[in-house]
This record gives sequence, C-alpha cells and structure tokens, in this order.
Amino acid sequence: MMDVKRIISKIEKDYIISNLRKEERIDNRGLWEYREFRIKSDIISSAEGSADVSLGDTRIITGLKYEVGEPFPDLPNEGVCTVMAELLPIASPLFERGPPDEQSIELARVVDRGIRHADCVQTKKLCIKENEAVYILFVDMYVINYDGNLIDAGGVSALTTLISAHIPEGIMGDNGLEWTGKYLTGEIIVNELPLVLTYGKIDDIIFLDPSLPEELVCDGKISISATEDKITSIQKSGAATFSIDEIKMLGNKTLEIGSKLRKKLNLLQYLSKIE
Amino acid sequence: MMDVKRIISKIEKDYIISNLRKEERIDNRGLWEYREFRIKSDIISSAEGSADVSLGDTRIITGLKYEVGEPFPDLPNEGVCTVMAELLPIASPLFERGPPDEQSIELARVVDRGIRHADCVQTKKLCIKENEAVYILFVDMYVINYDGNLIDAGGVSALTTLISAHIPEGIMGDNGLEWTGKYLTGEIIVNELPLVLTYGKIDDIIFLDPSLPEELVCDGKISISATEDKITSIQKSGAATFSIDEIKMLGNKTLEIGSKLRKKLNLLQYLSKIE
Amino acid sequence: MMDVKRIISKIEKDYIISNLRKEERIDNRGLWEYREFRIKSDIISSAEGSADVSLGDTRIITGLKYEVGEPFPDLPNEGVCTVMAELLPIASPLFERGPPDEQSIELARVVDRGIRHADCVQTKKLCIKENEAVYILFVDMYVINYDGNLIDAGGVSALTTLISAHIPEGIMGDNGLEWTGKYLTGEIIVNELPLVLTYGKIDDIIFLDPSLPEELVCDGKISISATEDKITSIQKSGAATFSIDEIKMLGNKTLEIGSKLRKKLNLLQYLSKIE
Amino acid sequence: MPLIIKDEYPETLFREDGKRLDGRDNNELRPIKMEVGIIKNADGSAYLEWGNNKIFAAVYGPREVHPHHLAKPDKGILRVFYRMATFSVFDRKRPAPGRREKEISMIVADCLEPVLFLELYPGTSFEVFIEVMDADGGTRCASITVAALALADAGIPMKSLVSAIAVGKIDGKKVIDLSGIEDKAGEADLPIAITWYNEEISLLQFDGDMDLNEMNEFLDLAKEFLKSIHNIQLDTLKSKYIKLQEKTSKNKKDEDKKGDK
Amino acid sequence: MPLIIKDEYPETLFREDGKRLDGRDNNELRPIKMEVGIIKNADGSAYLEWGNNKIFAAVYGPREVHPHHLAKPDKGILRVFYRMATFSVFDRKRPAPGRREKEISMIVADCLEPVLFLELYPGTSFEVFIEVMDADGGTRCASITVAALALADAGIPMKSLVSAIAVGKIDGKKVIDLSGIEDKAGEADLPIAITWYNEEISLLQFDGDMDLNEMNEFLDLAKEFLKSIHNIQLDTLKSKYIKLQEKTSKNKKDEDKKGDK
Amino acid sequence: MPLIIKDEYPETLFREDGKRLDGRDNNELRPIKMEVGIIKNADGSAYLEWGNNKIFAAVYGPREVHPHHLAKPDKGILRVFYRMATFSVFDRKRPAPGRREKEISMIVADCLEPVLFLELYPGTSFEVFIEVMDADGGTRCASITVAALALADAGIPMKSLVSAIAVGKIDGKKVIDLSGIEDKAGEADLPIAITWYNEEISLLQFDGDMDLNEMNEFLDLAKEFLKSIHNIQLDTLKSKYIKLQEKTSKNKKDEDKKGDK
Repeated sequence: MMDVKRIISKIEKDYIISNLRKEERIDNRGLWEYREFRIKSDIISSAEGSADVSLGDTRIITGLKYEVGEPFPDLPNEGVCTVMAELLPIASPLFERGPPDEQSIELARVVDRGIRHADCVQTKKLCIKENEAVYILFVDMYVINYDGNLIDAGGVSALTTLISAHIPEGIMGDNGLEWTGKYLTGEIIVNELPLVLTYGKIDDIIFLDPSLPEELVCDGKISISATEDKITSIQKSGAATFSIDEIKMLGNKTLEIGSKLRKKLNLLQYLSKIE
Repeated sequence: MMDVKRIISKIEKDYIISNLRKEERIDNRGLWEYREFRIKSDIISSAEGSADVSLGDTRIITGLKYEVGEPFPDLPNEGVCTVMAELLPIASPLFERGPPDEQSIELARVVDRGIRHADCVQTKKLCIKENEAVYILFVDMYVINYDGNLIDAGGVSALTTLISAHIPEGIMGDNGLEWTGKYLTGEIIVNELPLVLTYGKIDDIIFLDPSLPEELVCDGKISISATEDKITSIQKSGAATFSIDEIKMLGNKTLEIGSKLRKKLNLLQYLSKIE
Repeated sequence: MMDVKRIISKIEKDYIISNLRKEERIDNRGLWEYREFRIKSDIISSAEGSADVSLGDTRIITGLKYEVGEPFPDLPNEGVCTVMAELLPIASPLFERGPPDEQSIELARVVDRGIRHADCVQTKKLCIKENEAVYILFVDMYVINYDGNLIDAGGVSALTTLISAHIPEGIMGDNGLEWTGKYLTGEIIVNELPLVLTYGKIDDIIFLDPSLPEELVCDGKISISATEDKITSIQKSGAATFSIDEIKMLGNKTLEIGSKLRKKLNLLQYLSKIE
Repeated sequence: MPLIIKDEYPETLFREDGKRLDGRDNNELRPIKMEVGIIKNADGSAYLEWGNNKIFAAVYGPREVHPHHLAKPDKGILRVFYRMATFSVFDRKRPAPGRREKEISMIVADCLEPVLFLELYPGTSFEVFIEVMDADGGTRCASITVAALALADAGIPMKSLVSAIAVGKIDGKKVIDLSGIEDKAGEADLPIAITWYNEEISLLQFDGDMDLNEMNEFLDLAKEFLKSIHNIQLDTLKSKYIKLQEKTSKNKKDEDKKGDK
Repeated sequence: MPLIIKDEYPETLFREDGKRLDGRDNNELRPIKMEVGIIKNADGSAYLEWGNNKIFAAVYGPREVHPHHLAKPDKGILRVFYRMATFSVFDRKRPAPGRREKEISMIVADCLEPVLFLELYPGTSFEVFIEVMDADGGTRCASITVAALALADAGIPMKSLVSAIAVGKIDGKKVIDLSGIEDKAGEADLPIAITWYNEEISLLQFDGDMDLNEMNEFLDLAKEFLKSIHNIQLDTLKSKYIKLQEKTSKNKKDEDKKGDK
Repeated sequence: MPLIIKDEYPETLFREDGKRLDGRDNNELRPIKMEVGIIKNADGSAYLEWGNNKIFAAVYGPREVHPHHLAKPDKGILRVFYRMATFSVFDRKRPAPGRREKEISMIVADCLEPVLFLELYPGTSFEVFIEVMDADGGTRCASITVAALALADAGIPMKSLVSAIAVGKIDGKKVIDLSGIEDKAGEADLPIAITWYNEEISLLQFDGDMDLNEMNEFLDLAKEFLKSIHNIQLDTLKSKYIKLQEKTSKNKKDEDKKGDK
C-alpha cells in the first residue's frame, strides 16, 4: 500500500466512505462492479507478445521477451517465466524514479503467483532440450497511468501478453541451437486462464476494484486469484483485517465474478495467428 | 572505531578514565582481565557448523556454509575460507541497516586474518580435485547484542564454528562430484588455535577486552592474534598511538594471556562427533 | 555541462564575456588558439601503455589494461576497446566522490567515439583466434587537475596511451593460450590519428579550447573529431544552439586546426620501442 | 560455478505408521520455545524456537525517524525489517537483503500495524528487526509471532497480541504447521495471522490450488491452532512478569531486612 | 549463458526497385502519429508513433525539487529521464537505466532547455519523463519531438517548439529518417534538432565519417524535413484546441439550450 | 572468462650476489621522490614516487560537511578516501572502490588524525583524497607519507608529520621497504607509521608469523628507517618554502628595482 494517504483531504475521505456506506461509489459503480477493461494485444513490434490493458484510467503495457538458457538443476525439463513490474514516473506524481519499490514488487509478485500456481504457463513446453536449453520468459509490465487497482489490470495484461506470444521455435541440432522457422504461440504455452480480483476494505465495507481515491483511503486490500473452479492465490495487504466469514464470502464472490469476467473478456481472441 | 563518542556524557567519560587511572574498571575487572566467555556450538541445523558465543553481554552467532567451486589458478589444490560479519540492527541502536560499514569490515578482516595467517584452516584439506573442485567455506558472523570488543568474541566464534564443522565429503568420480556419505570435520580442517586479544588505550592507560562504555571513550585499540608461541596478526585502529615499548609489552602479554585463555576455553571440546 | 555556474560571480562572468566580444581571452589567447599541450608517455609501470597529458592546467593520466576474452558473436574476429573516465575528487572541489556522473560519462563517450569511428583502433589486429579469443582493451582516464576542456585533453591522452601500447602477444596453441614473448604495440594497433576539438559558445561568440572559467559561463559546447580529411564525430552539449552556417564554419576550422595540431604534437614519437 | 548437493524431495511426506516425516500427527505443532527480553540493548526483544526455526526480534522506538522525510505529522510509522542469515537455509543465502525479504517485511508490518496505536506517536517511528538465524518452514508465521512478543516486551500499548500459523495440504492431507520439506514438497500452504482484539485475519497468503470447501476448512483449522500459539505467547509474557515480581519482592525483602537492621 | 538468435544485417539496404527495405524513397518519412494529453495524471503528456517507435512523454512541473539541494535560487531546473522498456529492443534490455539512457536524457535536456523560460521559475523543477515502449531507430529524435509536445501540452510558456530528425547515409546514398536496421547497417547517422524560435541547431551528433561537403549537404537536407515534423506537431496541438473548443462550445450550447428552457 | 597471464612468483627473492631482485641491499630504500603543491585546485597536495609506486594526494578543507549529518558540533572530522586506478596493478582493478580500499582509507585516517587539531574546527571536515596511479608494494605506507605532506602543504596546523615504512622478512631475511613481489612472495610484512611529535606508532599491521624477538627487532629496524623517510618529507617542504622565498625575494628585488627608477 502506498504511503500517500496524506494527499487525500479529510473531506474527500469522509465523502468516499459515507457513499460506500450507502453502497454507492464515487464513480457510480456498485460494490462488486468492475470499471471497463479495454484490451489491445501484440502492439509492440520488438516484443514476442504484448498487451495494452486499461482498467478505467489505469493503464499497463506489458511485453514478452525471451532468452534461451540452462534449466534449473532440479527442474531439468522446464522453462522459466518471470514477471517484473515498474511503476513509471509518467504514470503518477506519486511514483518516484529509482529501483523497484514495495508497491511494484507487490504487483509483480501477486501477478506472478497468479500465473505460476494456476498451472497457467506450461513450463514443460518451454523446454528445448532436457538439462541443456530452455526458454526463459520475461513478462515485464509498465504502468503508464495509475488510477488504482494495478494488480487486476496487471493480471489481465500479463495473461493477454502470454496468450499473444509468438516465440521462435528452437531445437538442439548437432551444431547447437537451430531455429525451425516456426513459433511457439500462446496456444501452446498457456493452459489455464487465472484472473486476479482485488477487493478494498474501509472500516467494515468491502468492494471490488478500488479506484485510486478509494485505494488511497482504504485500510487494506485482498487479492484473490482463481481459475474457473479453484482459488489459486491469495494475498492480503495493508492494515485491514478480515473476519473468517468475510474471507469465505470473498472466495465465493471471486469464483462467481471471475467466471463472468473470463467470459466477457474472452482473452483467447488474442492468440497469435502466426504458426 | 564507531563514531558514537557523543553519546557518552562527559561525566561518564571522566568517571571511566579516573577509575582506569586507579587500575579499576567500571565492571570491577582488572586491567588484563576478560569478561566471561559463554560458548555453545552446532546450534544452527541449516549450517555445517555454528557457534553462539557471548563475551559478557556481547553476543555473536556464527554459521558455516560451503560451496564447491573451482580453485584459484595460482592455488590449484587449496580450498578457500572467507569471513563475513554483520552488525545486526537488533544488536544496538548504534547499528544501522544497510551495506556493511567500516566497523563490520574491520571485524571480518581482523578475524579473517587471525585465521588465515596462523595456518589455522588447512586449505589443502579442502581440495576435492586439483585444478577442478575445492570447497569454498563461508564463515558468517552475526552480532546479536553489542557490548564492546566484537573482535575477540568474533575470533572465538569463528574458530568454534570451524571446529564444529561437518561438511559432506565429496570426491570426483567419473560422473562428476559424488558424495561419500562421510564428513570433513573440524578435526581435519582446523590445525592451529589462534586467539585474538584486543586492548583499548585511553591517554596512556592500556587495558584488555574493552566493554562498550570503555570502547566509546577510548582513543584507539590494538588487536593482536597469536598461537601458542607466535604473533600471527596485528591491527591497530582508532586515533591512539602506542610507543614501541608498549607494543613489545603487549606482544608479551598476548602470548601469556592467550595461552591461559586457550586452556580455559578448551575449544576442541566442540569438535563434531559426526564422521 | 556541470552544474556549477553559480560559483562564478556575475562580475567575473561579465568580464569574460566583454573580453570575448573584443576577441580577447582572460589568458590572452586568440579565439582559435589552444593552451599548451604537455605529453609524457608510458609512465605507469603496471599498465600496458599510458600517458600523462596536460592541456594548460587540465591534466589527465590514462592507462591501458587488457584481458583476453571471447569476441562478440556478431564480430567473431575483432577485439574490443572500451574507454572509461573518472573525474577524481583530487582534481577539483567541483568533483564529488561516487559513481560516474554525467560529465564523466560524456567525457568517456566522446573520446570513445572519436577513437571508435575514425578507424583508429585496428580491432581485427586484436583477434587471437576467431570466435574464441580476442583482446579486450581498457583505456581508463583519470582527471588529476581540472581547468576546463577535459574532452580535448582526454582525446590526446587516450590516443597517446594506445600509441604507447605494448601488449603481450598471445597465440592459441594446443594447450590454450600461449605467450610468444613478443608484443603488440601501438604501431600495429593504431591506424588513424583522430583529434577532438571542442568549441565553447557564449551568446553568439564561439572559441576553441574553453578554460575552466569560460566553461563555467558558456551557454554550451560542441566537440568535433576529425582525421586529416574527414569529420568522424560530432557532439553538441549544453543549452547553446548553433546556426547551420556556424556548424559549417566549425567543420572547416576543425580540419584546418586539427591538421596543424596533429603535426605539432607528432604523437607517433610515443610509439613503444618494445617488439 | 558451485556444485551443490541436490536437494531432493522425498517421495512421500508420511511414514509407514501414518505419522509425518518428523514423527508428528497431522494436527500436531512442532516444539515451540519463546523468550522475551533477550537482547539487552533493545527497547523490547524476543527469541523464538519453533521446530528448527530460530528467530530473534528486537524493537526500537518510538524514536526519531531516519530519513526524516518518512515521518508523518499525524501518526507514528511502523517499519519491519525481516532478514535471514546466510547460513539459515540449505543453499547459502546471499548477504544482501533480497526481494523476498523485503516482501515479507512489508507483510509482517501490515500484519502488526492493526494492533498498535500509531496515532498516539506522531512524527516518530517504531522499527522491528527480525533476524532468522535458522529456517525450516513457516518463518513468516514465526516472525509475526515473535515480533508481536517483542512489541509487548517493549511495553508499547497494543490492542492485543498477533499470532500466526500455517495450515496446508501434503500428500492430499490437511496438516498444520508445515515444516520446510512439507512446505516445498506439499500441495498447499496458507500462512494465517490473527489479531486477537477483533479475532480477524491480518495475514493471509496462499499459492497452490484449492476449492472453496477446502479453503473454508483450512480457515477453521487455523483458527483452532492459533489459540495454542496465543497461549504460549501469553505464558511467555506472564513468566517474565513473574520473574520481575520475584525480583522486585526479593529486592523488597532485602530492603526490608536491611531496614530491620 | 543465453543463446540468442543472431541479429544479422542484410547485405543491401535497398530493394531491386530502388526503394529502401521498408518501401520508402530516400527522402520519405516513416508514418508518424502524435497525440497529446494521453496521460491523465500528468501536467502535460504526449504519445508518438514514428515508424515502429512508440514513445510516451509526460511532464510534471513546475514543482518542488527533490532532492532539495538541486534547486537553484535564480532559475528553475529541467530534468529529463529517458528510459527504454526491456521489451522495446531485439535483445531484452536490463531493467535498470544504463549509461546510454543517462546520456540521451542529458542530450534531450540540453536540446529542450533553450526554448523554456526557466528564469521565471526559480527554486522549482520541471521533470520530463520519456518512456520508449517500442524502438526502431531514431528514438532520440522521436523523444525530443514528443517531449516538446508534452511541454506544450502542459501549457508551459515556450519560445517555440523543438523538432528533430535523423539524416544519414546508407549504401552510399543520403537518406532521411533512418530505421533501426538502416541506423545499424548504414554508414552515417546524424540526429539533428532545431529550435524554431531562432532556427538554430540544438542537437547535433554524429559518428562515422564524412567530408565537409557531405556534412553541409546533410545539414541542408535535415532542415528541409524538420519542417515536416514541425507541421505535424503543430497540427497535433491545433486539433487538441479544436477538440477543446468544440467541447467548450458544445458545453456552451448545452448551457444555452438549458438557458433557453 | 578472461584468460590472464599467470602471475608466477620467483623461486627466490635474492640474486646470486646476495642483492634483492631489484638490486637493493636488505636495508636499502627504493628511490623516493616527493613534490608538493602539484594539484592547483586543491587546498594542499603532494605527489610521491616510491619505487614504482606513483601516488597523488590532495586535501580539501576545512569545509562544510556533506552529507550534513556527519558534522560534529565539537570537532572537525577527517575523511580519507584511498583509491587505486584500474591500471595501477597487474590484473585490472574494477573501477568501483572495493573493501580493501575502504579499509585502507580508514587505517590512513586513524594514522593521520593524531597529528591534527581537529577540535579547532568544529562542524567542518577535511577530506584527503589519495589516488594510486601505479602500485608496487607498500602503497599504504606511501599513502600515509604523501597524505601527511599534502596536509602540511595545505597549511593545516599539525603537531608533526607522519612517516611510514614497511619492514618484513623475505627468504628468511629481514629487509626494509618491501617491493610488490617481495610483499606477495615473502614471509612477513609490517607496515609501520610514526607520529613524530610523540615518536609513537600510529599504524601497525601484521599478518604472518613471528616470535616476540623477531617482532622487537622489526620495530627497532623500522624506527631507524622511518627517520630517512621523515628527512625526505622535510626536505620537500623546505624546498617549497625556499622556492616561495626566492620568488618573493625576486618579486621584492623587482619592486626595489622599480622603486629605484
């Protein structure tokens, strides 16, 4: 949680909270309603997959690069997929230049976990030759404008980037690595479509997809990743506490809302057409 | 020498010095008397050797880890032993977070030199195969509480850690490194038992084992390492100066007191029983 | 351009400018006149080439070291030559300790480009065995005293260092790298003799070789590298702007003055006599 | 490049007699030992052994904020620095703090902040330093537990203690308090912390997969054993005050005796 | 060590029909698209697509200087931070800013400063952040062009816009607006920027070799096409004000209508 | 990975004629040359050639302390920054300062501080920068010696100069002023510095092994040759003042002449 609560005035804070108490939000959404997602894919010509995702006015551009390297000794036939996030100083006066801060580490971690543990990326498909050569994927997210809830936007952005992937296919020949001229695409790499849903909490009120003003005044957040029928990742952040019943309720909500969102976004439309 | 002299009041300083002039110390020790050493060994289950050493209220926990790597080209049949020290911020309000500062570099260096130059660690016993594979030992010291004279406590801590060592024995077989199931223990690795003795100096008064208040008001220190009959390392620090006669006298004292301390501590009792 | 304009008083600034308007300079030079160059070569016994170059009171000591490494995959039979610069804090109260700042990066870059693009260093002569082993040269410049125009002094310093080079000659034998006992000297390595000329601009007045006070008050600078008949590098810095006619004129001046300076300095006298 | 003994996972995490590899039942805690006041220089401190985990925590504060611009005019700030010793894990950890350590530091801070009255300490900071000397699974839960004790030892007003424990699934069975090998080789691991003043969850992390039923069962299971942890914390603090009392009353007796003379 | 597909250069940079590899004539610009006001949080912003280059620029300021000691009592300071996304180039760039990025930042600042009235803003700073999302040759010229637009979008008083373009030589022929492959495989590349208020050169860099005649021809060629860039910048700003005007007049009409009721 | 020519040690450190490899007797210094005032921008400076060592030292101060929080209300601070050029040693040194450089910096500061009257300069700092351009054994002694000269050149009040020299043992024989190869291949090396105002030792380091008799002999041997170093330092300073005097008197004469006219 960023340390910027001071920049919201007491009056604005009280206004946001009193509205939430009436189950009204400053942008007229319902408590369990997302802002609009806008998605473009494969927009970066230098990247082997990319996405430009907006959630309301929050906007993240993500690109995929790869290297070929040695596998980890304990996973000799699996590639690696890493996620990085940078909160660019263009995106908000709240973001500072410099090495990744807590908020960007959190963004990368939560998105990474959603992908990693949901069996989303088929790391075994990223093996070129056991013990010798595997793909190392870099999914790097850049926040272009910040209007709250980077995590959910980042999750969709990273997933769309992987779906849009088109990585040159290599095989190990007698003279080392050779390129077949074909591509590994998102169709091969991506298995599950996990989505991460983030809820804010102020006092005892819980709501989906906090916008920036809501994020700045809320006590804390919880992000839950889920596939169609499984919870795959949970991360609480900030000083809010949740009762056990609230968490059970949010698990339920996540599967329900996630399923609808998955249908609506229809991310598989962004599969690369290259073969 | 840490830059904290300001935190001791003038009154306290005068009191310490006037007592020293009468050959009395604030904790009732004589000028050439150590505080009590308390030693526990092999206390860290994840380490291949460890020690928890207190000298009065100064406490250091040290652990041993190893890697197998290539030897230095000019020492093809010798392993490597490195010493690191960290002054943890839990140990004192005087210690700050961040990369190692001058005091921790000094601690590591002086302890390292005492071990290295006294023929203490048998680096040739740490060779698995000439030119190919040797053990690299990491002796890492963490200061848990700081009450003066880290160096002497650190020296005993590092030595006890090495004595308690139990490193899996490897040999180079046809398929690379193989583990024999046996262990290299302190019995094999440690040859000499060098101890380092540190003396403080205020005006023209010299005394052994400075406690924290003494360390904060003293002009400087000198640390002398010795085996049973040889001086193996000397390091003067701080702005004190010593006459040549004083240094000759301290050389003498070091062999004498060191010999008694070596008997008393009986560090070989901490040899690992594993074979 | 260093951010130290504040340290020159308004009076001094006005004095410098009003003199320049009269085509007079505070050290009595003409607008297109260099301060005196003083050059000593091969002064560092640990380096494989070195130079001590003064331009007025600006003084730079440069040394050459080498390593043998793998070539870049896309240039399998070419060695590498890198240039580094450090503005030592001994050289001026304006220089601060710490990692290289903008001014030292600029110095290294401009000197590097002058050398690199003028076909000065024969990188193909730095190949020991194609795809396997090439020389990597490090030309490291240290500024010892700063009195303006580091770039031109640095250019001569780097060039003299390369000319004075004496690098052990290696060949790839059956057992890896072997040393023949002979040396690669500047005669083999250096082809062209590019010089870099730097001009300052204040208002609409342009002048060669800014001294420190001139550099501190000028609006900006332009550095132009040239061989006997070609422009090989241009770099404008600072907030000055130049009309297209001015740049054409400076191109002309650079060839003309550079040619004279090249003769005067006669840098090939610094070739190493070793074989 | 260093060659390291391969850290292989066992094929099964249960013994033939149905016990876990370290001999525990599914719902059995590892041995736990806590102490407070162990670091004399600190304003408050605690030491925890939990299985093979060995963790020190120290609290400094309220004190001036460094660097100054982090200070807040309306409340104190809590900063947590979680660090692992290089030798606390199987492969030597690099000495500099990594991303994982920074992330856990943030999580622990989020977890402790709700029980403090930071608004009473404007312009100041509390620093909690957690040093893991030996690690064997569950260090973040252990760190929260020992840090809460250190805060209490420092005499800082708190709404309640915070306790934490991990529950999870290994070889398809629900267990509590996963050891290092169970954490790595098992299917699921949920570290959970509770703030006792409102009995709400202040830490919850999960990576793996579980359906809703499983999640609900995990939460209920954790709640039960969090109470055990809480009791050990309370006993540790009580025994400190008992010792203090004994000492005081002894001093008093001694004085009384003196007075008698 | 990563093995990367070798980035080979083509043998020739012209097609059989005499066009460049991307189908352009020697004096033809790549497609250019500019937008302003694209980043809502910024004081001013712009986005540029120039061939495959995709670049965002945002301006924050005038605002307080951090760190404070950089502030100047007699004028504002301009700081430019040019960064490239890891995926903007063929081989993944390391995330931390490198020397090249710092150098270009400095060059862009030197190039923009002449058009600003920094003496009107003592003690404050303007920060210009330039983020290259996709790179294909000429990013420094594109960055100057888009940064000038962002400054104008922020409503900061300027003596004029700044426009930039590269001219160069490939396979022995003079061309404008070099693409990435032309930049790498060609013989010469001169990025040139112009400050329109005095029609002088505020950026000029060159590495390669050319005689005086060639240099003079390059300068004249650049001047011609800098005008084209300037026109696109002006059109972009105009269309912003037209949109604003339309919006205002629409609002006004709406109000008028309301007033009518 | 770079392949480097192997830096082999010779089998013996003495020639057949009993001289050391560089032709010196056991008690013979290498050639020493000192100069002061060599860096015009510095408040004081000195240059030293000692055998193949080539070292510059410059003093700046008393001046404001950066960063400010290091300032002390009751005395000035002395900071020493010892650095080696990348090309000053056989294998290129990495450009960033390493641990060894930081440690030597601290040692040199400890060694110089006793002769200064820092209590006269509260709130300020003296910075001593030492740059080793060429190194061949004994750089720390040489650095102390040249730094003391630079302080004197700066006109900073000093109780006395400080001089330093190494004594040691090579192939079983006691020698003074060890060269680089003697330092590496020999058995013992004791750098020793003396503050002349009290004739006490302000630097003493040793790594190797020696019995008490040997130590005592080393100390006496060092004392003898420290005097030689001191004399060279004093001569260097005298010749500076002689030059100054000559210049002044020449100026005076010139003026007198003028006066005559």
